[in-house]
Amino acid sequence: MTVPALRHERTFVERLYLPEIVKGLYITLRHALKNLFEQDLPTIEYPDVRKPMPERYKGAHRLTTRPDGKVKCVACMCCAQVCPAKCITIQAGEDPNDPIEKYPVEFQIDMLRCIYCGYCVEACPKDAIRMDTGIYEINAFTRQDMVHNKAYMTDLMDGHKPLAETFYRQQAGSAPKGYDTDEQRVLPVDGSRGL
Amino acid sequence: MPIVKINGVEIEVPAGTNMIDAAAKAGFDIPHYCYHPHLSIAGNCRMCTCEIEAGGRGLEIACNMQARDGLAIRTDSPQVKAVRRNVMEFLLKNHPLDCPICDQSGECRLQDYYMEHGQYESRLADPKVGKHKRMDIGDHLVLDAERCIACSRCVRFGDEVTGTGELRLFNRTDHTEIGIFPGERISHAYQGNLADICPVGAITSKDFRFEKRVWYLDETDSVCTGCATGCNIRVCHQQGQVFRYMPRRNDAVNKSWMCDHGRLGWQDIASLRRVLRARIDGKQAELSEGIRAAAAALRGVDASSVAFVLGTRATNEANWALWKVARANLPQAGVYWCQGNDPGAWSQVDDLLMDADKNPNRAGARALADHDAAIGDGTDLAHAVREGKVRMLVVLHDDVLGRLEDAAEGVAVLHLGSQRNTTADKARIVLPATHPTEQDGTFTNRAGRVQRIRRALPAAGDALPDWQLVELLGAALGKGPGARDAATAFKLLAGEVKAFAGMTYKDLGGGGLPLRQPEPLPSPPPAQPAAP
Amino acid sequence: MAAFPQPPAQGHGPVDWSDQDRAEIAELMTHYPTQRAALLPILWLAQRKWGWLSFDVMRRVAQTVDLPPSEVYSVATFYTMLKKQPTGKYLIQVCHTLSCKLAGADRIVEHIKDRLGIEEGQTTPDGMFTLMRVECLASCGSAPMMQIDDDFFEQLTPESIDRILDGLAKGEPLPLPRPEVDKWTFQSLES
Amino acid sequence: MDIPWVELIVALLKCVFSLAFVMQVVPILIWAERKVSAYIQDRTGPNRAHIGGIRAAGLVHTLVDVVKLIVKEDIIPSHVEKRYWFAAPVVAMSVALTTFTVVPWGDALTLPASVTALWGGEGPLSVPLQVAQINGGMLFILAIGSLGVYGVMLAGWASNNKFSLLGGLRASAQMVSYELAMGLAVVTMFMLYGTARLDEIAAQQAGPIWNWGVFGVLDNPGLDPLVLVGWIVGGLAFLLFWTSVFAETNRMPFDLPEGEAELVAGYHIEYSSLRFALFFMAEYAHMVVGSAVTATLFFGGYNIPFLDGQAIRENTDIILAVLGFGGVPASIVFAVIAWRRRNRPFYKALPADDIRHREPRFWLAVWSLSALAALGLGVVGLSGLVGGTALGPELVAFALQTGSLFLKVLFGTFFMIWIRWTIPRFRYDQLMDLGWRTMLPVAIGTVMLAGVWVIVREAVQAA
Repeated sequence: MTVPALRHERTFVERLYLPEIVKGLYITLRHALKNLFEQDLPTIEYPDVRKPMPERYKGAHRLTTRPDGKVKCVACMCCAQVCPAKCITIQAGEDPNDPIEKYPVEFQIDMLRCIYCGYCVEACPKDAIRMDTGIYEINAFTRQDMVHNKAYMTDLMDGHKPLAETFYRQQAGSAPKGYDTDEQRVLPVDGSRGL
Repeated sequence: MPIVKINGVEIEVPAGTNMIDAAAKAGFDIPHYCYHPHLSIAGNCRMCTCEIEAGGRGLEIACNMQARDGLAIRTDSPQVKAVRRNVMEFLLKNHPLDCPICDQSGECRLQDYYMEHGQYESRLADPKVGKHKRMDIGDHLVLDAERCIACSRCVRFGDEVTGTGELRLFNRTDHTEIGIFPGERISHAYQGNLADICPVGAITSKDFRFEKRVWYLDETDSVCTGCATGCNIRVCHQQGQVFRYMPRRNDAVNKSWMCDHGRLGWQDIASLRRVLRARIDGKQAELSEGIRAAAAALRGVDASSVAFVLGTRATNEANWALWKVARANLPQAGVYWCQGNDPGAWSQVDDLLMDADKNPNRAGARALADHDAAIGDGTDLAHAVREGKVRMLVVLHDDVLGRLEDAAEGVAVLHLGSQRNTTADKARIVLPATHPTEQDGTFTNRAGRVQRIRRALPAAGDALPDWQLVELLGAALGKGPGARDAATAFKLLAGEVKAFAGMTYKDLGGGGLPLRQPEPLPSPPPAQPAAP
Repeated sequence: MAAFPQPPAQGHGPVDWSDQDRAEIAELMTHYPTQRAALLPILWLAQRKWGWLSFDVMRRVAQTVDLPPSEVYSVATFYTMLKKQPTGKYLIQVCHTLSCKLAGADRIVEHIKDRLGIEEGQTTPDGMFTLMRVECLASCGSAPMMQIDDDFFEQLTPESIDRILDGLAKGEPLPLPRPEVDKWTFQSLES
Repeated sequence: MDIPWVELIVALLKCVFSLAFVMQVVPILIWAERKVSAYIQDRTGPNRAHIGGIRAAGLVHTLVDVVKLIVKEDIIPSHVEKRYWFAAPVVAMSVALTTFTVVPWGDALTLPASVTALWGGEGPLSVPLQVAQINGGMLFILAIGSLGVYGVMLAGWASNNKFSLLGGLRASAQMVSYELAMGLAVVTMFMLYGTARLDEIAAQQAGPIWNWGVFGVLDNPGLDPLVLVGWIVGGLAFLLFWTSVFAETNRMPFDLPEGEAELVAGYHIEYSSLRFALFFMAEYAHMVVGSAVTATLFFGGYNIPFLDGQAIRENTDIILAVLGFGGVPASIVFAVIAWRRRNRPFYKALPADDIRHREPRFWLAVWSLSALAALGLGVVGLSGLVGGTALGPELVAFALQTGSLFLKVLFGTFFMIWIRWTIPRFRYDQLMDLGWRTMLPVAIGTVMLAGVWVIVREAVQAA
């Protein structure tokens, strides 16, 4: 099916071109002056000012822990199975002293491959992996460093609160909604690998 | 033969056939836990309940129903489905929900049937009955009594197959618990089968424990090379790595069982004793150089002083190819087959599956020797060597020097094999061959059954399949047997050797075929009594 | 990996039959077509001889009937009358199934507990009594009732219990089971 | 003027001044380009780099840019035609700077005898504020300006790269095409002014605003229909000239030689580091010169409307006082604004020890000092100390007139930036179409109309 393109028949004034240019100039000047004097720009001055992330924002993955500090993960491989990017590598092991006998000896996510679909979180039967950290600055100087391992992803969890929340509160005074903000914690904000 | 009707499909089966098998033949899958084709009927899981339409009435369990004329059953009526749902609910009442850590998940009947027939809403109000978990009950087994559904398959296996009877159901009602007598251990050589037949994750294998989720595994049908029995197996592997061997049902050979020795045979594949590169005079070399050097060495000696030794661990195709190469290029050379036994570390023998002969293809090599009377046996070879007639030995997968010992001093050896042994270590030229899991071919078991092995893994190092290595050697000498692949080699072999006449890979299929002139080997040494 | 629970420390040690027992067993064997069938009476014999069925005893029984010990254990755990734990000199089993329950079995149990100062399943420190609550003992017509060792004591009242237990505590032999009320007329036999 | 070395030094000083005039505007323009485009597009623009916490609305970025361009690796591709490739940026830059030599930035500065006596001169010395007083000044601009195409062509050809070659081809065709209309527009103005000397053209536009070239250079305003004809002639000439300037400087909407979408970066694709910087600066230098020439031809050059050189010299003190006392409240307003900005959410979001917290205080100090300076200026004006001297009024006139030209240049360049972020790029055929089929006929018509009008005007004036 062909649809003829609607062509606007130009009037004489439009064909003169100059009045249209003036109109355009008026619009751009209006923006420029408004922004110059009002300084009310939608831009967020990112590293200094941070937008509060929505609660359901899928940030960096973390591994949740049980009260005794061990990871909840039991290396069932559901996440690795469901992952469309095949970025999760788990090596299972046996813990002889734990009634939950299976645990991940190593748990790696290749963040370069990850597409942040969140299927791993959905698939997890143990609520062991979450993407609720709100951390979106996932970067490193080497490919190896982009592979998050078990220790790193477990450390992202502090108590039962993602570090990201404290991070944002300190940075912008605006913790993501839904996190309680009573406890004050001081974190190094030196751009280190920690965050 | 009686004709039975299953879901309206008429099928003729031998009298007395179990209705689960009959239904399977008709294309209907009747879910079951306690029924096993090679164990007695217990009829305690009630999962295979079917509705009888004619030749009886009401609901009956299919496993305890024998085919008889006029019998008509239905496996998918609403009543049957309701029974299955209720049975599942009871079975799962005390079953723990630890599928994430259970090795069985992925091949668990409970999971499968639950998805198919389960009642998805739990009506359970009381706490589940706790039982013993994670018990070390044997060298290769872990028992989790909570996961048991009391099908008693393992109990029957202990009673009927090994006769040891360690496993029992203790206590009553919902406290019924599988276990062994405190202080005892399961120590027989067929433990792995207990893990296999357990329809749930109650008995799992220590060797496979937590290694891999089963759904990642690819499966290739093959044959165990641990002894001359030739148990049919499935090689479970992923990305070039084998994780386990599983027995494959072949009623003519191993039923559904295999011994633990064979089951752990995969551990050799990656062991340090593999030959991965060609070696010439102790120095590593390219494979092509090795083959050229081998051909040059063979041409450089008097043909009548060369002895070719067919291997009892090599495939039929390779043995045939070596015989052809010898005959075509060095007609004066002697060809021998060795009856030598190379038991290795595991010399256990019983009258169930484990044979005294640890070579998988002795019968195949012998079939060739029967075809060509000029092929001498091990005794002839020993004589020839001792008399100094042999200056050069071409050995295929065999430890000739290990048996001849000092007699072979000064004989140049050309060894084609996958594992290092005395011969390989002393050989002038070593050419790397693949492990049986890395090549196609056939083995002939002790009963003269020709069975296929299939390539499951990529070849390690420079190794080539046995037949191909021989083929290349022949080509370097001037005339190879002319096989493009293992299937062609077998076809040529079948066209030439009467014992294999007319066989093709397609005919062999999954279960293999007996040799055309069945000549059972002399029975193995008197069997030791089964392990207590 | 947790090992299978080893036999408890409490046991009989190596045990063996006496000649008299052997003769009795040999005689028992003749009653049945297979040795396996003789298992139950032999277990009964063993319990009478050694008081309860420790793993040592069960292993001995297994050797006697030439069965795997696991099978003996399996049978022993199936029957509640075969004791897998040591008990006091007198085993008091109070029925608490429907009829007895309605007739006040709970009260009976409470009374015994108070009197002996033990909980259900426990043995008095002097090793005299073990109290258990059991399912129906097939004497519904004379509820509430209890069984001490092999004897029934029916239509119990706290007073009758006190009387029985006092006697036993004093070292008197187990009294003959004697109903307190006529089974058919429901009239006190005392009067 | 009879002492040669004095003449030499004065000429040298004028050269340096003109060079500085152009070069100092370039970084400001680069900054303005970024900031204006940002505001037009509702962005913030550059604001990250800072010196000691002072970001100066992104001005520091320009400085950082300069440092970056200087220290970057100078990549010389192996496939370029080296001689011409090296020459191209130099040509582009020097052409841009040369054209400014004929633009006057003030009427003659008369050094009084007291000053000339310092080096033994006799009597007052009149210094024309123009590097080269050439008779055909405007023609010189046209001649040198068309050489600019060589820079682009050389770069495009010598880079040995299909993109740059296409860019160079486009640039040369475009410049040649638009030079026609530009020349004809200039011819129109020659007819109105009766001269090609830029200093004379500027001088003719002194006085009231309607003396500007864009209004047809008319001394006697009124409702005379002839005046309207003059406006049409001047306005058309201005439009033609200004459009051509866009084309000559390769600015939007005529920046097809660069054409990022299809040519990556056009003729300077292979250049990096300082060589690229030369092209980059040449473009802005062209803008400055184009604006300056336009201002001189059409907008009174250095003249302040209603305030010609003579008037400035006579009323120096009053002007100073007005400027000074006018500047005080303006500075105070700015100071207050600067101080209030410390409450912006941005500063609240910063950690307490961030050095950028200094910014509001810094600007408060700057504007306070500025207010003080303005106050001082006003007081000086009131005191009448400057007007009374011989040199004072001359310097004030120089400063005001140069500042006037500077402001006009800034507005011109701002307009160019403004246009760039408003109008999309032409298609090449549209560009040629506009040049040859619209601008050229209109330019010819304008010339003819101007001729008729000049004759009629003279006749009317004679009558």
